[in-house]
Amino acid sequence: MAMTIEAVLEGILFVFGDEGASLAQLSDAVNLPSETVKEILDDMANTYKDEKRGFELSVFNNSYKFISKPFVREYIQRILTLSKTRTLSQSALETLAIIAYKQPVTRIEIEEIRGVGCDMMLKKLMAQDLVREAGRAESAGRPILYEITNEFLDLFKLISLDELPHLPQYEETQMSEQQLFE
Amino acid sequence: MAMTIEAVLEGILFVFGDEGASLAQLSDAVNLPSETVKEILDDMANTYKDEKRGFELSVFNNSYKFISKPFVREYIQRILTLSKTRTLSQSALETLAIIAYKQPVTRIEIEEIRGVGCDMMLKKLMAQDLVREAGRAESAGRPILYEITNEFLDLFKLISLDELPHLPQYEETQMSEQQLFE
Amino acid sequence: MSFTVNSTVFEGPLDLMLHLIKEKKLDLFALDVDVLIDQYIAFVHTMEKMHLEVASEFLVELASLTEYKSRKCLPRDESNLDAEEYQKDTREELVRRLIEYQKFKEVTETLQIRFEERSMQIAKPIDREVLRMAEEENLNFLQADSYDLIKAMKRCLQRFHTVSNTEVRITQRELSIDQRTNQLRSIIEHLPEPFSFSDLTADCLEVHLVIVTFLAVLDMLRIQELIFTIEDDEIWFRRSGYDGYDD
Repeated sequence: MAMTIEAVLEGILFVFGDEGASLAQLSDAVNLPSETVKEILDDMANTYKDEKRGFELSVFNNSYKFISKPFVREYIQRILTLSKTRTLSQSALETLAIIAYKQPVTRIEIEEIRGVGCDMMLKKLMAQDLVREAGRAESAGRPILYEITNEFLDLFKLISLDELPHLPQYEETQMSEQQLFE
Repeated sequence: MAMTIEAVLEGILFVFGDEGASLAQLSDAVNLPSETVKEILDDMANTYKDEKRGFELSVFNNSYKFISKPFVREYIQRILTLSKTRTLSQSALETLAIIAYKQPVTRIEIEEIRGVGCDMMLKKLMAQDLVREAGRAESAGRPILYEITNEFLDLFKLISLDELPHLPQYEETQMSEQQLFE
Repeated sequence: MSFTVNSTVFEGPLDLMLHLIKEKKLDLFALDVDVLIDQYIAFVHTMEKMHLEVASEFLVELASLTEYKSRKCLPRDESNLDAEEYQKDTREELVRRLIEYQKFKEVTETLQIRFEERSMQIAKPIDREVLRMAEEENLNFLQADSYDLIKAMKRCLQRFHTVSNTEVRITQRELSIDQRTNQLRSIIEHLPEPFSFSDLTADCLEVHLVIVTFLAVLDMLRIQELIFTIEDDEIWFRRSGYDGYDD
């Protein structure tokens, strides 16, 4: 049967489903340098943007997987009850945001910013595989450091942490506006 | 987002994976007569024959599903053999998880939840001392019951099974209670 | 003073303060700390009067703000600049914390949108074929923690959930033995021989379907499409090579 590298990569990613595959695994499988494979995957990702396609290629931290396009969900719900989508509380989101921007970060540092204890919350986020331990800080008591996981990147559609929206820097800008109008 | 009926059908079939969907379900979902949907699917089936595609549309008994093209299998095998991935142990983990959460449990019960046979897997897990037999069920045929071992607890750094993270359903209710009282 | 919100909606004292700043139209960047502190103290006291349970974080903050206020009321000792320093530091520190927290709250809104978008999108479960292939591989490297376990369990349940929903529709239509026989023929096509009865009922989630499957298998044995052997308490089937059709 005639086939191309694209077809092989598409086939692998299709079969692996929610497990996804890493760039390293994919290049091993097709025996090509990872740069080449990455280029092919980038091109593929573009072709899935076509309006005739029902799924797309999601990329995070050099891992790839196919996910359905957002509009598909409501059609599926007409024929099958989907399990409720995961929800994250405001406190969970805040804690995740702080870890993502400050990582690796200790519990105390998170609590200082939020102004509330977050021991339970950290445990919960770890159980959900959104946060993991990342060694210990050098400071007194050698507290545990936390960082976010690939699962986090996937859940927020981030290719990498560099993609996080910039933290607002309003001290300077707003301040100067303020001064202007004073 | 722009989309076509093809995209919706492709998306649904993608999510259903190896379960597939019947023509009746698909027509229900897109709210079109089954003849129309069948025509669209036939056209789609043709486009997947392209050498750039890694999977194709299989039709059986008015049931449709995507399956990877035959040449993909050897690449999958290569990934499984080459890289010691999480996927490799996925099977083992699923089987262990079901036993740990539902023990004592019969093979049939495990297979019902996993949807895959696990005769071989059980033998392997027993050979590794992670699972052991725990008598027989009272039900018809008196099937063998399985439970996890102390080695299992060791491997997962658990003191007892009570320490296992809560199952998602429980977590859901806990989360909402949590939100209420936070 | 009337409050339309209760304490449970606030993530903590800083969150409450940001709410008060917004509600009282104070300017976060040129903050009149004294007004904010009065508002905060009043709010927490009202919560207590209404016998609402006030989380300890709110009270800790209340204590330090009250201290700040009372020190300010003390007659000023001209020779001692410490008091003034203390007030300035406390004020600056409070504003700094509020601004820092506000930044994260703002960014959380963006994350929330991304999260909602992504949660509309579904990945397909891993192919059972891969799980089957993986089963052949060795397990010696099995390395995992309890979180891996719950992830595995979740995955199973999710798949189980999808299957049970599709199956419900099928069973509602009351599969006939003939229909099930046809289904079995396609199932058997993908099964390595010999296969067991449980392999044939792997997709059955209702007793009814198991019984229909059993009857269908009996029928397939009768027309010699399948042959069977018994080993280790398990009935094993093979295809006979005969296609089972009468004509």
